[in-house]
Amino acid sequence: MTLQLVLVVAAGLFCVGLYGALSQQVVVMVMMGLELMLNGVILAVTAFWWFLAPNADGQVLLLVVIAAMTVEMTMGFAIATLLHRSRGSDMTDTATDLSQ
Amino acid sequence: MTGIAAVNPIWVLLAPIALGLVALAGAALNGIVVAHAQGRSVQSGMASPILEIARLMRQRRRTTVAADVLLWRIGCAGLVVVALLKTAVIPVGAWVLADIPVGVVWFNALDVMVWAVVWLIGWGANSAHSLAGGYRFLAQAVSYELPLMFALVTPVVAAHSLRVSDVVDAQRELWFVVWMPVAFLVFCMSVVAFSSWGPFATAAGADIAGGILTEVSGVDRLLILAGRYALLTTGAAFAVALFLGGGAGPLLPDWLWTILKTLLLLATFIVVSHRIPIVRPDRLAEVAWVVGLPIVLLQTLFVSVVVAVKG
Amino acid sequence: MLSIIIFSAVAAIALASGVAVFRVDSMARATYALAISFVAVGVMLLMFDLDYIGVITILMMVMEMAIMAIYMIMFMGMNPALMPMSMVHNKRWSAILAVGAFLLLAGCALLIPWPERTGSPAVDLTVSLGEAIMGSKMLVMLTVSPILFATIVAALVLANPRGRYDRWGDALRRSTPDDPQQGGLSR
Amino acid sequence: MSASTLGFGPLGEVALWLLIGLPSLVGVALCLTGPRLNRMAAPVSLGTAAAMVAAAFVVAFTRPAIDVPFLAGAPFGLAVDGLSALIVPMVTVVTLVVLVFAAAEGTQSSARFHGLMLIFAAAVVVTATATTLPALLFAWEIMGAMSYALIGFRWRDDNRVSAGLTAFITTRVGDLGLYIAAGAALAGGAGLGLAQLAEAPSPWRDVIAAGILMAAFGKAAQLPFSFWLSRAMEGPSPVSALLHSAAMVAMGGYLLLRLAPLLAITEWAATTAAWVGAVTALLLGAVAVAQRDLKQLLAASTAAQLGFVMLAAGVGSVAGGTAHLMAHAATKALLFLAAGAWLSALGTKQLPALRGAARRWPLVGVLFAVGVLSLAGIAPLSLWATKEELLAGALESSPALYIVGLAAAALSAAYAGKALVILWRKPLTTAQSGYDTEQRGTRHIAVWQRIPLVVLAAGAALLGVLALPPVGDWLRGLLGAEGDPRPGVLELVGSAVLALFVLGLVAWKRVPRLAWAANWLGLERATRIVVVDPVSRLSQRLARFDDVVLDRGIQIVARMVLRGARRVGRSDDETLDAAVTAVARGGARAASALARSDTGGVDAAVESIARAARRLGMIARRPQTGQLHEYYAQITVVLAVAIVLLLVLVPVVR
Repeated sequence: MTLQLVLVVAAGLFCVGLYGALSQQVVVMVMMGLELMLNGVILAVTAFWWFLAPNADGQVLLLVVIAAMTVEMTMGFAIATLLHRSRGSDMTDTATDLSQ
Repeated sequence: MTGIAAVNPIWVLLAPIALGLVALAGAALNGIVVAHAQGRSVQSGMASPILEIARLMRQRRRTTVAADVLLWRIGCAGLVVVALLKTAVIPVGAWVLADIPVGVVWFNALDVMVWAVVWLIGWGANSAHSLAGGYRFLAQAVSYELPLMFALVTPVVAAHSLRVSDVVDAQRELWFVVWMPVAFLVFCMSVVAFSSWGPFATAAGADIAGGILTEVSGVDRLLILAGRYALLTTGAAFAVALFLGGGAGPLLPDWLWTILKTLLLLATFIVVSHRIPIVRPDRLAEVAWVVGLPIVLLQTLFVSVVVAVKG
Repeated sequence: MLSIIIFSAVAAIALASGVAVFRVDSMARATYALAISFVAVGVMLLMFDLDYIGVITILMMVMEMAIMAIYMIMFMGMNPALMPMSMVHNKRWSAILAVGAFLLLAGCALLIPWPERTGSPAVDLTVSLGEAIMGSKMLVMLTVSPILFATIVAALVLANPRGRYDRWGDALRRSTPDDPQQGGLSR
Repeated sequence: MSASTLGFGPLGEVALWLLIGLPSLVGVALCLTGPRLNRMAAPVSLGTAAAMVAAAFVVAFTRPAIDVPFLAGAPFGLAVDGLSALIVPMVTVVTLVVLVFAAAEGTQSSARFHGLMLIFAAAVVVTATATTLPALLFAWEIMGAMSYALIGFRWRDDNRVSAGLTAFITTRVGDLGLYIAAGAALAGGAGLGLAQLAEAPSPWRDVIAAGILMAAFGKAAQLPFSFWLSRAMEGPSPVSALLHSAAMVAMGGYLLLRLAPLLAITEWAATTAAWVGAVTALLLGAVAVAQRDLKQLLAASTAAQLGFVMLAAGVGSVAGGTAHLMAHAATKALLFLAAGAWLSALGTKQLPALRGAARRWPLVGVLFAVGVLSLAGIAPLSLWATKEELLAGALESSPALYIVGLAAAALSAAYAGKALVILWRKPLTTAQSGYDTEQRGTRHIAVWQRIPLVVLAAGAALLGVLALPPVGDWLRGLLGAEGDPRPGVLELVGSAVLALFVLGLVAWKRVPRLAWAANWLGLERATRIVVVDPVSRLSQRLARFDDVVLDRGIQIVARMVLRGARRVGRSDDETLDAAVTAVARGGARAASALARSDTGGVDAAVESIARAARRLGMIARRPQTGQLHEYYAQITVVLAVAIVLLLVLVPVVR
């Protein structure tokens, strides 16, 4: 097991997630793409921690990534629920408020 | 020094048999209780699980239109697999299959697997009643999971370790049930809840035509029913390790004590659960979050303070 | 050598189920494919001796995916009948960008001369994590916890259609709240 | 300190923790439980306040000191020394008395009210005992926030909330000074202890002093921050009595008294403090004379009286300043509570409408008179003596300061006399018509509303002993200020006579109407014009700039290019074509060929340029689609470019 191998796997996970986040129309599917990207990030952080500087503090970063995922997930579901309630739609294409 | 050692991996083969026997004993007791209530003879009740196994083994699978067969099968087999994986970290007397350093978290992670598995059973059949059962289970799960987590954390805090054998060792002088009764009760209720049993069996409730069990038949049904008993059994065994001093006891060898205590707790679950009315998940949610969670947090706080003061 | 084989197998599972998330036709399958991908990454973390974080990742993510499945079905209203679905836009550009990003990242991973390893992992990584959280990195957790709390509150505010004025009346004087569904404490 | 060696240590420390912890815990609990505990709130909070008084006296005698690690190099230090041993009991007693009054008066949502008051009281105690800047900042912020919440207590009225906001933002601007001071103290390297601030090296020390002055002026409503106190009067009367006379505003003065050594060592700061205090005393005295609203009059007088405290801190007369602060706290709390009692009974605080109110409730009237006479500086009452003591310090450092101070004292006699005379004059028969203009009056003042007034009136009458020989010497010893100048007999008698004279003048003749001062010198308007409006206008401009220039600019450019292209095309048609026709006379084939080349070449080229420019404009606008996935894609591309640039540039730069 080498750093390069793990990083390539992490990059693969990240980019599969990126494809999903870019191509999916449904909010929840976009969130799944984002989750997959963060999955890759977790793996990459672990790899850097293990192969470059395996001290105690590095693990905290992993916890922070997991916490970030939780926050992303919670807010995503809340906003999706709000969108669904107010527009009756869960497509990102219909939510273009940001273009104003 | 820890008195508990991991055993030869060969014993992995024995673990399912032991789990099955204890679970069968639980099922037999349940049969007896039901038979007693219906005025039938004790023998017929005791034999009922065996007969049921035989019946279900021979039964043909019922199929539904456009079922998601892959996920359905995974769900049906999942409960038993989860229970078996749980036995890996449960010490029986001085032996444990895999004494991993984060045994308690392992147990917790497998609890969460049950969420997925039960929902998949409900989903796979493509039937409204069974899907409602799956949803009910998840609604119940978000209620019991957090109190359960803190109930698990409490003995861990007192033992300074996530390793189950360390938790057992830490109870040499005083069983944890004595000074963390709230955590013990919450844990027991959660065990009953994640086994979808007794008052928490709304996922398979009769009011929705059997819920997750509506469409399953034959071996699938057998696996689910067996899985529920197995989960109940592993839960009882884990409670013995976490709160009831593991194999500690006079005269008898400690593996026997573990099994005796497990059987006793299992019997309590089965008998008491028959005497409590069913709790609707939507009602449980408020009780669990507003009363259960603060109480168990106070319990954890109390234990933490005691541990901190003792040093 | 064995570890490389095991790792590669788990990595293959993680990647394959990751791809499956966007290839399968059923929401439930997509969600649980993602769960499998997470479990595989959790197993990889276990291979790096990260017992606690690995198991916690599996725990959290299975839980999240179980909840996510609910939202999937709630919003998309699909039956399990394996409806063929294609809810994508911009497929070609997404693929190009993703492949481009992969090439860039993988190129960086392979071509950058990474420095030598400094230090060695603690004997008990769980204990060292606990000590880091309660010691030098306490501020991190002190920051994370209010953020998580704020997230809970914000999510409830966003998602809850009924505020306290709906429940307790305009003057907040009602003795029992006007809920469509009574809670267990009948408050 | 010295007392802790006597064996009082643990008791004192426990009492200090109790003094801070109990009210904050009870306060937070009351705030959190909400309307359900309204009925329980008053007894609970009174019990807590009584316990605070007991604990305050214990700490005043035992003098504990606490040091808790807080930030690296800056512990959270609390200690009770001579100054805080006086201030802390004073604050707790006033708190108790005010809470008794408030409980008797009865407020809506009393759980929230008492909770906020208790949290505030805890914050004041921390402020008064803080020995390090972090502790001070912490409590200072809580005081500000509680002041906001209490002024806007009746949050259904927009004007009250906006008054709270005005107070909060104005004092916050001043609070920035404290942060500046903390930053400078860190930079100076002398440490964040309050006692160490004076040891900071020179340029930093000046920054610290400036920041401290700013914070103190803001909290104590000195010029130019005074106007927030006027708006703050929209809060409930007990709030005015506690926050805006005895506690929060007083903390501004307290801060300077505590840091008097720092001011003395940077001479300009002492001079500034003295002069700002003196000028505030003078101008806000005039403002008070001009007010027609009793609470506004009292508010202006508060700012003016704190001006005296600032003056004392500036000239180093710490004993005089402290005595004045305490006597003023009792006096002003009394006056605000009396005003509040009339407000709740008669529903008005307008002076004309209150004419004769003192006769209707003689006890309250007499107590009010005691307070007002003390404010006026009438001879045996408290403020007379304390003012004279601090003015003696002013006389020593600069006669000009003394004269301004004396003038301000005369003005205070004038506004005090004005209030006194109106309230005791015979009521008009049409008095009823002025009532109930602000709220529905109850026509009743409860017994428990009167008793606090008695306590405070005793304080207002007797606290003058703090500035007179036997007790005054003890006070000076307590504060380590034995060397402060004492007022001569001539000055004491002179000022008493001056006060009596002004009072008599006011009673005999009508007070002149100072129209220029009635609106608080227009400070709020000035702030709005000078600070608030420009800032908000600037931000609106920036927002519009973004909309108009960045967004539409591209479109406009595209349109202009298009128009220009059309015009060029047209002129080209007219001139070149004409020329071509002329040439065509020479040779029709050449002409037609040229014409063809023209439309196919030059014209087309120009039009294609225009089209391209238009397309570019559209492209430039396209990224802003509101489509989430497209934003993601843009982010991805930008990040990828950034990574590539980093990878390429870093080696090149190296």
